[in-house]
Formats: sequence, structure tokens, C-alpha cells
Amino acid sequence: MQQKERLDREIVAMRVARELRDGDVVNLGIGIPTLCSQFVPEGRSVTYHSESGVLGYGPMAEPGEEDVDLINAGGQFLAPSPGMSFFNSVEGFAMIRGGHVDVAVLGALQVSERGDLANWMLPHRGIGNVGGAMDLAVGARRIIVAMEHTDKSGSPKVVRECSFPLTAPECVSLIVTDIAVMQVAHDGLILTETAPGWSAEDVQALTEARLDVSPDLGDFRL
Amino acid sequence: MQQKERLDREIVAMRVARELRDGDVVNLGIGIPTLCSQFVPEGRSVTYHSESGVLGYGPMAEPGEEDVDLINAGGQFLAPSPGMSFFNSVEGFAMIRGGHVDVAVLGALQVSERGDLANWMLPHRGIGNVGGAMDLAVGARRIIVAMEHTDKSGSPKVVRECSFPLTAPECVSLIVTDIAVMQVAHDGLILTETAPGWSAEDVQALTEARLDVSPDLGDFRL
Amino acid sequence: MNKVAPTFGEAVADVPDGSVLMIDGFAGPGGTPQNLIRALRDHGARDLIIVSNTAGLASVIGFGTIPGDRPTDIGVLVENEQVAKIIASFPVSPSPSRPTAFERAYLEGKVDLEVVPQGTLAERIRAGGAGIPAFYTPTGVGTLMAEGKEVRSFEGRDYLLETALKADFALLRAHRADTLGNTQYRGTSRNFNGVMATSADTVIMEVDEIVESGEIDPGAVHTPGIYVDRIVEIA
Amino acid sequence: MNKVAPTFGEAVADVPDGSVLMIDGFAGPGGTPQNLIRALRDHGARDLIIVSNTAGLASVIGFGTIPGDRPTDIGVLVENEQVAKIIASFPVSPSPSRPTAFERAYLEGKVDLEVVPQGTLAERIRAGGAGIPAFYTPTGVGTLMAEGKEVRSFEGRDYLLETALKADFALLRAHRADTLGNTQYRGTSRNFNGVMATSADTVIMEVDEIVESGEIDPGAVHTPGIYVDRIVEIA
Repeated sequence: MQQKERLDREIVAMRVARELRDGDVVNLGIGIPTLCSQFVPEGRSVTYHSESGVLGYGPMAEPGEEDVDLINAGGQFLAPSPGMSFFNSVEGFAMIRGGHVDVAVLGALQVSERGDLANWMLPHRGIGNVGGAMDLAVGARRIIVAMEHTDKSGSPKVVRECSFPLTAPECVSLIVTDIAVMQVAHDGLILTETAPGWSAEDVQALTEARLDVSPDLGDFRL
Repeated sequence: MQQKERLDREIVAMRVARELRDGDVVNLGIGIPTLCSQFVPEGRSVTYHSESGVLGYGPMAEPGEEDVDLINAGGQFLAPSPGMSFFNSVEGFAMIRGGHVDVAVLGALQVSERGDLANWMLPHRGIGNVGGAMDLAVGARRIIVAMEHTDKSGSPKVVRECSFPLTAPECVSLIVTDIAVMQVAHDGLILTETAPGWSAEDVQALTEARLDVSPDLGDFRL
Repeated sequence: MNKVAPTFGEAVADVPDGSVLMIDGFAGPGGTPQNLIRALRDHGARDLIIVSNTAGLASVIGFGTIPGDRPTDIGVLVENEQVAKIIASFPVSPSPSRPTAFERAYLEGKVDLEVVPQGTLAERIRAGGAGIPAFYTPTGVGTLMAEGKEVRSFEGRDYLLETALKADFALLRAHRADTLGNTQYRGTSRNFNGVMATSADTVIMEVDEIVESGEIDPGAVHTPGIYVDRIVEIA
Repeated sequence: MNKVAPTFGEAVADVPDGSVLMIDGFAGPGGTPQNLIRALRDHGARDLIIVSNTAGLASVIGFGTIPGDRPTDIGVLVENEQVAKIIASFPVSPSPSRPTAFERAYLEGKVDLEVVPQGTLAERIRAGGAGIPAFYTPTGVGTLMAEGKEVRSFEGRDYLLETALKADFALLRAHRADTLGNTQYRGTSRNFNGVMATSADTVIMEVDEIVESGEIDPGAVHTPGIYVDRIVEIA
């Protein structure tokens, strides 16, 4: 079963991008989430927010075009875009906490069946980078997690209870991994899509949390 | 005694202006306080703050030069000045509460011997304009009251206890009226200056609070 | 995502009875959305709760008003009996002989009033927009404003607990906006406009000029477009 | 009231041992006062408490750094054993194999750490500058950040009480300032610079360019000059 093919990061990002609606204000975390902006369907206008202090930025800067005064929260260089605006960190987080960001796409170390999110600290390291993750987790109207389904040692990241320190409890709405799409419902996780060749049982076998299988279970919708 | 001559508003403002130091950030209330900026001694650079959202404004606008987008908190038209800056009401009051305004010069209905200030509501009216007075009274580093010594009916405005609703308790440092200058000390009011022709007894007779007479009592220093 | 509304009337057409509105009106007409206020009067929504710095002064005593001008302010909504309550810092005329429409209605018991210190009003609106449910402030300690409020000491000084204010709609006035709603105010007219834009569900702006996106320096935007829902150009 | 200091060294010469400093350093060198940090290293003040978003990342992992550049950040103060404690949101390297100077010192017990969520850090600094001693925020409820903190419910949701942060000095970086200290930042380098300027007793800025007062549009000033004490032009 471990030999079944997992989706690559771009496909995961593409699936998440389908969730973004016309007019949404979206914050993209470091890693797979950053890739989502390339895959937003035609005809949808999405405004990107970064807690580095910019709204409405363009794509990643081309090599040679980097500007240390135009970065995202992961320190990546951005290209300018007409209609963008700059602000300080107080304003950037007022937007987040105040509910002005529609969607945050975040990576995760663990997500629980209640939607608890752990994405800032590996307990064995004893020290971690919280950055803006806790503010985004409580402030953005909808939290989508984009991640690999298991960690590097093959352990499940979709768990019954997070064993890692929480970023925020009960905040995640949707989990998109390299093998499955899961909705966080009031009474647990609903498996709605699987990667090509993966059955619900295959996904469950790599998932610690119990998955309810949607009657409409199907392939990844891209 | 009521026949002795009182100082006019400009002289009161001139006396207050001597209190402003080079580099001070100053907020001037409505009435006599507004007049102070004309009388700042040569060589002192004072930056004026208005909670309407401007720092470093110039003198009053000349007739015909009025701009509805350049007013003070009393709705008076200001002239621009090089180096001024604009901001919203949140920032304007962050400056006040945060201790960034060195001096506020305010009018008053009553000041008590402890430095309690009442300047926003006549009780018989049952309704009043607090405006920015309470924020200034607690936020500015030094509060100077500039006012007539008695009200229109001749009753003392420098009192033992304010009978009018307070703006803030124990906030006033100095009281300058049309007959006297009084410092608010820990144990009461100290009369330091009187208008020409007025004795300490003359001033006390129009003052409900008990005045300690300074050993250095003298004429208004202008 | 073009946010330009064709007329003032259409921009306020969905304001229901009983709405909470933030409407700028600092002292004079600068920053006051006079056209949107007139449209709301014509629209006729009633039982409104209005958050504003004043309760309609410019038309009565000429605060901040060019001599000879008779600007519109929220006083017309009070006169038209559309207002149930006003939350303001400077609600009455400083000249008792020239009372405002609000003041007369208040004394007749037709409208409620909550007086809030101006800095606390600004901070409560900011808190509403910034996801801060409550904060402590030194303003109002030991005064009537402290009645019924929690007093708490931090490092030996007393503070009042104040809570966030939010609104259903904001009616605001700016100088320029691009089609995305990125906005600049002129001079002191930024005042409450710059914060009310963050704290209402639907933010409606009248502006002198609408420009294409990209025409406003991104470092000089006062209110980013994500806060602004509808823009109407003043003809 | 000319605020221009002749050299970086003179600008930081009076920073005593044990000071609390706010120093910008968001992710890369943009906004980081590299020259003032080097001057503070040369000055040698010790037992410093530093408030900053990161604890020195740019020089280690190249966050926000043009390839080939080796920017200075507060890591040099840690390496020089001048730092007693850091208050930050992003203190360690995201690459465990490339630890920061701070991280090594922390694991050796040479320096203390307070990790604060980035939005809470910004809001606490803002509160310090705005006369707000404490506020409630939803951030951190149900996490390690809530340990020892008051939790309180408003309208059915839980929030943490967080308190203001202030500093003795702020070392900041801006693009332009006039001689009165009116300041503009460039792009995303405004980040923590724009708020730390309000919350320190003495605010020291390095800037690309100093201009005469009146040369900066009063509507486009990011930090009004009353917040800024000393300005040094980057040669």
C-alpha cells in the first residue's frame, strides 16, 4: 500500500486553490500553501495578504528582481502588482484577528479529528517558531491545511488527539493531503476525495483519526 | 474689589505660553488655550497636536484660505506648515494616552484644590460634550488650565471639591486665570503670581479652595 | 471585483431598519459623507443606531464650516425621525442657545444617547475591527464614564475595561479611491473615517475621485481595499 | 530640534547595560537597522533584553536575503554575549541543521526567551505606545501561550489577557526621514518598525536619506516626527 503513488506538492496546491473564491482575501503559509496562488482558476480574483505587511502582491519575484523591501512572511521575494498596499505589523494582524482574511492555507505537523491544529513546535526540540500561525488560526474565517498525509517516518499526521503543542483548537475546516481531502465536521472527519488509486481503506490505514466516508466519495477534484 | 481690572484672554494665553518649552508637543483646547500659540517666546520650537488628526500645523487660516480638510478639534481652520503630518483618530489618541503629548492646555468649568478637573458638562443641562477632554486629562504629561477665575455669575471656579461632573481626578498641574497663577502641589494650591493690583487676599476672596501663598509671590511673569 | 456603485441611493438601498451605522462627522463637513447621508434620509430606514463623533453640529453652529455653507450631517436623520440612538463624544451644541436637532429629540425622549470619550470611541471602533473584544484605558477613571464598568489596576494605576464596537454599515468620505477600494483621505478628514472603515460589515465610501488600480502609491494607501465594499464618485 | 546624529556610534552611545531594546528584524534584512546593530555591538552594552520578531535569522538561513549577501542582525549581539533575554515570535532557525547563534546560546542556558505570537507581539508593542495597559485577544487560547494567563469570555468566546510592552530604546530602519523625524518606510520594511517607533523612550532610526522638513507629503508620513529622537543617514 505504501507503494501507491502520492500526489506531488503542486497537485495538492492545485486542489486547495479550487477552494478559493472570487473576491477572497487569502493568506498563504510557508511550504505547499505558497504554491496555491499559481493554480487559482481563471476568472477568480484573489487578493493575497501577507503578515509581512502587504496586500495584493504579485507572483514570486524573478531571479535578479529581488527586493529586500518586498517579501512575504516566509522571507520570499515578491513581485509588485497594481493595487497592492503596504502597512505595518499591527495593521497586518488587525486584519487577521479582525476577520478580514477569508482563508488561510497553512501547513501542519498534526491535525486532530476535531480540527485542532499543531504546526509550530516539535516537542523534542523544546523551542519553536510560532510566527503568525496562532493569529491566523484563530482569525482567518476559514483554515485549510495543506500537507503530506504522514510525516517523514511514515507516522500519521491526521490524529485523534494532537501530541504536539497546539497552534489553536478546533480551527481547521478542510485538510488536503497528498492522498486525501477531508472535511472537519461537527462529529469528526469526512473523507470526500482520494488520490487516484487510493481507496478509503488505504487512506484510513495511514490515518490515526477515524474517517467517515462521504457518500459522494470520489477522486481529487482538480 | 470686583472693580479691580482682570487680565484679558490674550494675557492669560501669553502667561501660559511661557510654560511651553523648546521641543514640547502641545495640545491646545478650545477657547483661551487656542490663543497660546501666538505667544510662544522666540527661540522655542513647539509642535502642535490636534486630535482632529494633525501634528505640526501652522497658525489659524486667513479668511478666504479656509480648507474643510485642515481643522483643529474645535472646528477652526488651520494653515498648513512644513513638516506637519496627518493621521486618523485612533493614532491621534494613541499619541495622547501613550504619553507622547507633553502639555495640554485646557479650559475648565471648575478645578479643585487637588487638581481635579471638571470641564465637560454643566449638570443642569443633563447632557454634555466630552470630546477628547478626558483622554487629554489622563494622557498628556502636564495639564495646564487656562480660564477665567470666576464664572459668569461671579462664583469661584477654583474650588475645594468640584460639584460638576469630573473630567479626571488629580490631573491639573498649573492653573492660570485672569487674576492669578496657582500651582497644584501635593497638599493643595500654591498662589505664585497675581495680576497687577491684586493682592493674595483679593484672589483668595474669589477662590473657594484655600490658597497657600508662595514666599516668592509676585506679578504675572510675561 | 469592481466596487463602484452607480448612485448614492443604490449604495445605501439595502440598509434595513434597526441597523447599526458608523458615520463620519468629526466637527465640520470635512470627512462627512454628505451625499450618503442624504441618500439614507431619502431611503428612510428607521430605528437606526448611529456611531459618530458628533450628533450633527456642522449645520447648526458652523464648526469647521466655510462661512455661508450649510453642510448636511446626521442631524437630518434625527430630524427625519430615523434614529433610535446615537453613540458619540460630542453630541450637543456648545452654544446652549442653538441646540441641535439631536438635542431637542433627546430632551423629548425620542432618541437615546451614549456619550463616550473621543479616544475611547476611536479605540473601541478600532478594537471591533482588529479582533480585540476589550481593552483597558485610563480614560474616564473616577468620572461618570466609569459607572457600571470594571476598574482594574495595572502597576498601581487604575483603568477601565472598555469593549469593542462594531457596525452593520459604515458611511464614509474619502478623497480618492481606486477601483479595488484602496483609499486616501485628505488632511484632517481622515479622523474617524480611517478607523470606521475597519469595523463595519459593509463599508460604503463617497469619494471625490475614482482612479484605476495602480494609480495610488502602495505606500501611501490609508485604507486598503479589502475593507471597502462600495465606492460612489461625487459628481 | 534637529534630530540628526552624526554617527551610528554616537546615536547608541548612551545605551546602558540592562536596557530593554526593540530592534526591527522581521525576516530578512529589509527593515533591519544593520548599522545601528553593529554600533551597539561595538558599544558593548550587556545584559540587554531585546524585543524583535526573530532572534537573528537572515545571516543564518538567508530568509529575505539576496543570494550572496550576509546581512547583520541581532545574532551578532547574541554572539558577543550582550543579550540576557529575547522576546520574539520566530526565534529559531526553521532548519534544525543550521541553528542560530541565539538557539545555541539558549540551549546552553546563556540567554532567556519569551515566545510571543507575532500578532500579539505587535499588539503588545502598540499597546505600550498607545497607553493601553492590557487587552484581550483570541490568539493563544487553548495553547501553551495561555499558561499563567487570565482567560475571559466575551460573548461566548474565550480570550487571553495580554499586557503592554515598552522599551528604553528602539533601533529602527526607515527609508526617508525629514529633519523633524517624520518618517517613511519602503514596502514591507514598515513591519515592526512602524509600531516600535511608538513604544520606546528613545527612538533611533537609520535611514537611506534625510530631507528637509516639508519635503514629505504630510498625508504620506508613516511615523510622525514626535516619535523619533535620533536619525542617522546611511552613508
